[in-house]
Amino acid sequence: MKNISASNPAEDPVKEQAAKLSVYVSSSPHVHSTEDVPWIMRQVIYALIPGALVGVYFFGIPALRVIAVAIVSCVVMEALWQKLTASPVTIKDGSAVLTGLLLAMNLPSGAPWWLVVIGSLVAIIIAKQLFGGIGNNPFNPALVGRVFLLISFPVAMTTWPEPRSFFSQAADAATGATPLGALKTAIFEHGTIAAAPGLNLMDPFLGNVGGSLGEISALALILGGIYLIARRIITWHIPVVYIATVAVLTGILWLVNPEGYASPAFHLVAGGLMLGAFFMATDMVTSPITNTGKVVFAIGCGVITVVIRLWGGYPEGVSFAILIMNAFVPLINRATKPAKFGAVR
Amino acid sequence: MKTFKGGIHPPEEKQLVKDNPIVDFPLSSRYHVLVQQHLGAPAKPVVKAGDEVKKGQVLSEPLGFVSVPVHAPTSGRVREIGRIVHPVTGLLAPCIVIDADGRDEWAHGLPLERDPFAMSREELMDAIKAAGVVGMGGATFPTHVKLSPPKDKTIDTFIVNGAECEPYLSSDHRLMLEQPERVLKGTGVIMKVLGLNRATIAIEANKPDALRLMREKAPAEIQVEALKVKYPQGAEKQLINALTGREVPSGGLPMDVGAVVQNAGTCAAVWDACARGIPLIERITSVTGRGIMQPKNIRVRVGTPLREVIDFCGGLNSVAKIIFGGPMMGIAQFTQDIAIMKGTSGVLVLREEDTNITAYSACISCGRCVEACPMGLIPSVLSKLGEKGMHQKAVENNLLDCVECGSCTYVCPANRPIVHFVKHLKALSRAAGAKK
Amino acid sequence: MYYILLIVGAALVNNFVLARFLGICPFMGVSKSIDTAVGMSMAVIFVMTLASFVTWLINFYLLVPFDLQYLQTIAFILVIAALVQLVEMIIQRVSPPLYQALGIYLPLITTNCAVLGVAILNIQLGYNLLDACIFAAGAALGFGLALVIFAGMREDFELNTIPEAFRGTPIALVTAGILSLAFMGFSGLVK
Amino acid sequence: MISSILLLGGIGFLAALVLGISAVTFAVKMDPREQEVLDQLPGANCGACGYAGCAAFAHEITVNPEAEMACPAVNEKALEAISAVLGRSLGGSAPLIACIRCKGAPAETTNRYGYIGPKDCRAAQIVAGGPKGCQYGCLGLGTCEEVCPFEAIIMGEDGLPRVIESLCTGCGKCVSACPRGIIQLIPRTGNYWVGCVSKDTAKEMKPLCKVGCIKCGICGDVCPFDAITVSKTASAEIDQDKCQRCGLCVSACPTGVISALSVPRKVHIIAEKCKGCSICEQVCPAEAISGKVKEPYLVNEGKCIGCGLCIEKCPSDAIERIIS
Repeated sequence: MKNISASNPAEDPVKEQAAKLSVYVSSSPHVHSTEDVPWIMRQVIYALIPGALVGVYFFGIPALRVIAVAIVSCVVMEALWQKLTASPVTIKDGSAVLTGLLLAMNLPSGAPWWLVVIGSLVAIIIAKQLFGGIGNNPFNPALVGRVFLLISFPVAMTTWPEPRSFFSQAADAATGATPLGALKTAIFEHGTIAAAPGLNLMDPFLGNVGGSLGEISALALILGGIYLIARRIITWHIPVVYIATVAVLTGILWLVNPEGYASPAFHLVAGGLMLGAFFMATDMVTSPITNTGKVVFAIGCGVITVVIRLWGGYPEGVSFAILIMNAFVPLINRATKPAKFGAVR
Repeated sequence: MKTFKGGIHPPEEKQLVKDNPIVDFPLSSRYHVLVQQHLGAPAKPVVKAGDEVKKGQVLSEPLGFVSVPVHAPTSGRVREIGRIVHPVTGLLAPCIVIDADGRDEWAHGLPLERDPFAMSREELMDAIKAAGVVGMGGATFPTHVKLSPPKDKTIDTFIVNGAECEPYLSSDHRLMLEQPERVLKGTGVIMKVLGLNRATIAIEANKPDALRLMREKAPAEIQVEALKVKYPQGAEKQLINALTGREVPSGGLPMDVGAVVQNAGTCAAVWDACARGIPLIERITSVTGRGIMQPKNIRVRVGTPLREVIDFCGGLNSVAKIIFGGPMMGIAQFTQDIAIMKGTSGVLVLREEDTNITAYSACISCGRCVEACPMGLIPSVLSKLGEKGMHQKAVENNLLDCVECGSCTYVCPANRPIVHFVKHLKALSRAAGAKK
Repeated sequence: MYYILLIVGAALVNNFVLARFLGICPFMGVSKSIDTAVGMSMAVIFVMTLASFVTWLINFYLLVPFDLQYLQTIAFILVIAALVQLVEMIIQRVSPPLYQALGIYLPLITTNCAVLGVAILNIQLGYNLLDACIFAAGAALGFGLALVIFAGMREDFELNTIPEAFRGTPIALVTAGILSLAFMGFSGLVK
Repeated sequence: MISSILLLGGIGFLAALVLGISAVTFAVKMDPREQEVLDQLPGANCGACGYAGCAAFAHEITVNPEAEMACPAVNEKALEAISAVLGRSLGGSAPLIACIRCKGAPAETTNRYGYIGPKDCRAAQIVAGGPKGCQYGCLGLGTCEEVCPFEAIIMGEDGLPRVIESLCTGCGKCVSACPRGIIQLIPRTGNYWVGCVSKDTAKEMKPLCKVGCIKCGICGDVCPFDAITVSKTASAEIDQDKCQRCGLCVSACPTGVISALSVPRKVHIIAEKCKGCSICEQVCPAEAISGKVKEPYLVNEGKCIGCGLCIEKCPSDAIERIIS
């Protein structure tokens, strides 16, 4: 058989030539949603801005410096690694910027520049690129960076500058304790929370407390979180269930023994719970795929957080809890596969 | 409003062509009729170069039950039997070329005048098969096969699919608006074949004019249902689920839950075949997209060269992709040297900014595909398995349940060609199965 | 409560693999798939608990009365080796695929530092017989937990694009390191 | 002293007793030869034998006396060893090597469209039949390289795969992976193949590829052994059984589509069989054989061109072909 053209002989050879357009061919579908990875990363960064701004307001220029150093070093680190390994440079997708920002928000504002750079190195190179870059990392890179620093440089990582208004910069850098740290010390030394100084709720809610520069204001973080949920970047499952689990567990203990345990409201606003629940635990790469899985994951995070906060050696357990649950994600994903359409029931 | 679980909401883009009345495509000078225009066993040409043929004359005879003939779209002379690019496989396939004589004369005795409701079930089935009717939504599965369920299956539901959930396309919409009688009478014939006394016509709610008209014209035994606007509302299994709540079992067919679904265009073709003996030689096609100058709904003969169709619609504007079918499940073409087929529900020309030609990146496990999947699968895992060619693991992950609707790929922020991976894995799995 | 703390302490806080770094060899070797990891965990739970039971008896009813504590290590190894041999025979009979999958790592439990470690720790920490068995079960549970989550992650690595130089054991070691970091969060929880 | 000996001995005895009893109760019949066979197999678990990995095949061939040697990747030494272990001679197939039957590098060929999708030939093939203009030619996306368990195929700079002959075991994984069916296994002792499988006529091929087989039939005409089949509707085909490796076709082909293995083939004289008749020395066109009459002759491998004339002439069957 002869190969023939399905076009009838054209009168005009020029037209024939013009019609030979180069076209693209791919598998269906041929249209695509406009929401791509850089867009998602941008949204998360926008959502983090209120929290970061509160940090800068209360801790001043040093906080801004930590944020800048973290973002720049993360991006440079990623670009450098990808250049050296001759793989495509993906810094434009914004994930390195986001990792840098999240890392900075998990550091005390007084962190020296080298500490931030080491944190970035661990986060980008060890926790992300060694595993194959974006999408392949089993652990949240920013958290790995933070936990690494916390264990390697405990003093630098727990020196918390006192919050001040941005406009009343005093020359000296007074340091103090975080609310959770003060609580732990009080229980450790006196056996009761009554000894903890000033367990008010308003200051940690607004951000007028010591702590990592991005975790201090529950309000700003909740606003960012609501933006993410409204934008459908994250679902409500992880933050709501995580926070609820912490509230329920601490609430039960508080009802049983209000002398020995702080109120659930305090546990919600203090420490890194809001930052963790809205921004760290919801990291898409390192959280379960299905909504059921997300609920299981969030309950696990909540339980471990409370266990470490109340009975562990560290005053704060959010970072550890999320990292540990990150490791469970493959198992959770296997256990919570959605029911397929038409499954025999 | 009735619907199913999962799905997506892509921009509909139907405004480009939905209000354009159907126009007749003028007679062409030469037709290229592919021998294989259906899903199933091949057919064999029964004419040879030099033969005189009349409009509606049989050009090929089916080899096997799951096979249908093709017919001459006009009168003329068979120029040759050669090979042209098949729009579905992209490879060269046998085709019968007919030089039109311009008289457009019907084959002897056509069209007939008969009352299908006076015919027996067997006679109707024979008429449908002889007319070469296939599923006109794009799947091109022979209709007579779908209408002959095995003895052990009882059919209690017949659904006419007028959902037309693919963005851009409006051919079924125009058909229902302009020729509601053909659709309704065809529905009646199929009800008779299936031995049912009721049927449902399902239309997405974005076609209120068609819904209104159908409700007005439909006899009491045919119910018209509005469906929620969501893709893939017109997919067989999702449609049945939305209307009856039944789930076609995994690996099963609609007949396993007592349902038969036929496209609205197919119903019209069944009416022509049974009442007038006219074979499937023309269809209604939406020529649309921002890459074409004048989007039109055309009534076009099977075998018309695509190049002429594009010229008829004002030519190309700027083109990145030419697609047979809709944007979600249609097949991209690389040349205009192809011909319209029985299953060509649309010719879609997309500009570069309407489509997606960026490279894909790693899966970020966002879970959007899981939300979108109407079949309850985990497309992200399938795509990763596809990257590694691990087809056995993919089958364990319900690969074979995928209907390739493209919802997952549409929402994937990493641009991953998940459907392509699925097709790839299915091919690997088939090849491995064939080897054993 | 005491026993719960004992188990939690052995399983999480002082996890044998992630905090005490014992039993790394099977941890790396049989964590490539969840199924074998579960099988291995079962075998280790069985061997550890039984070994603790037997070695405790041997220590306090044979070695101590005869003043032969200096034979502790060799006597324990002997007993553990015999137990492992027994488990091996049973698994080979009961589940040949598991036997195949575990491969060399099954006989290696013989000299698995985790098993010997738990036996010696029992004596050092002065546990009574019940304590010792529960402690061993907890430790084995912790080992199994670490092994199974690790296997889950490594199964997922199969689908990832890890740089070639880090595929296999290198990335497993990095992961184990990070996991170990995470488990340090439990420090100070018990004692 | 005594007590420690007694104690350890006692424990040991007890353990031995328990183990002895359970060895009987839990006995599993296992053929020790299985492991020995397994040790000889390549261990790549490529599956070319049709079993689920080397261990499964080792089991099959050990327990089933009918089983043939199905592993194509096993070398001769290992084959002998396995035969010895199993006590029966296993006729292995002649060692094979993969050859790429397309020379249409991107520079020589045209494309039909811009392909967007996974970098896998099999995936590209299912979208409109692949972007290559010639529907028989190499798609060049490197699936053969990807599937080769022995890293014996690499994608060359020209965009075509290349077989590294020293590494190829002839397992055939690439053959089944290639969607275009352009990889073929030929005997390692064979030498020539036609680097094209196109069924297009010269005219149809012209706009698509500059280096394909144009079905001119010259190779068939020059072949003195009638080993080449030519046809108008298929590329020339070399019958490896008939081919005597004279190489005439290579120089005669107008498009240079006939290729040769690059590994030089040599001959080797088996000293025990050689009677020292000197015939080989006389027929050798390359003066690569020398020796004293009545003593075993020697081949200078540097000079040997592997023509094989000596093999045909040797009266005592003392010369064999080897792969250098």
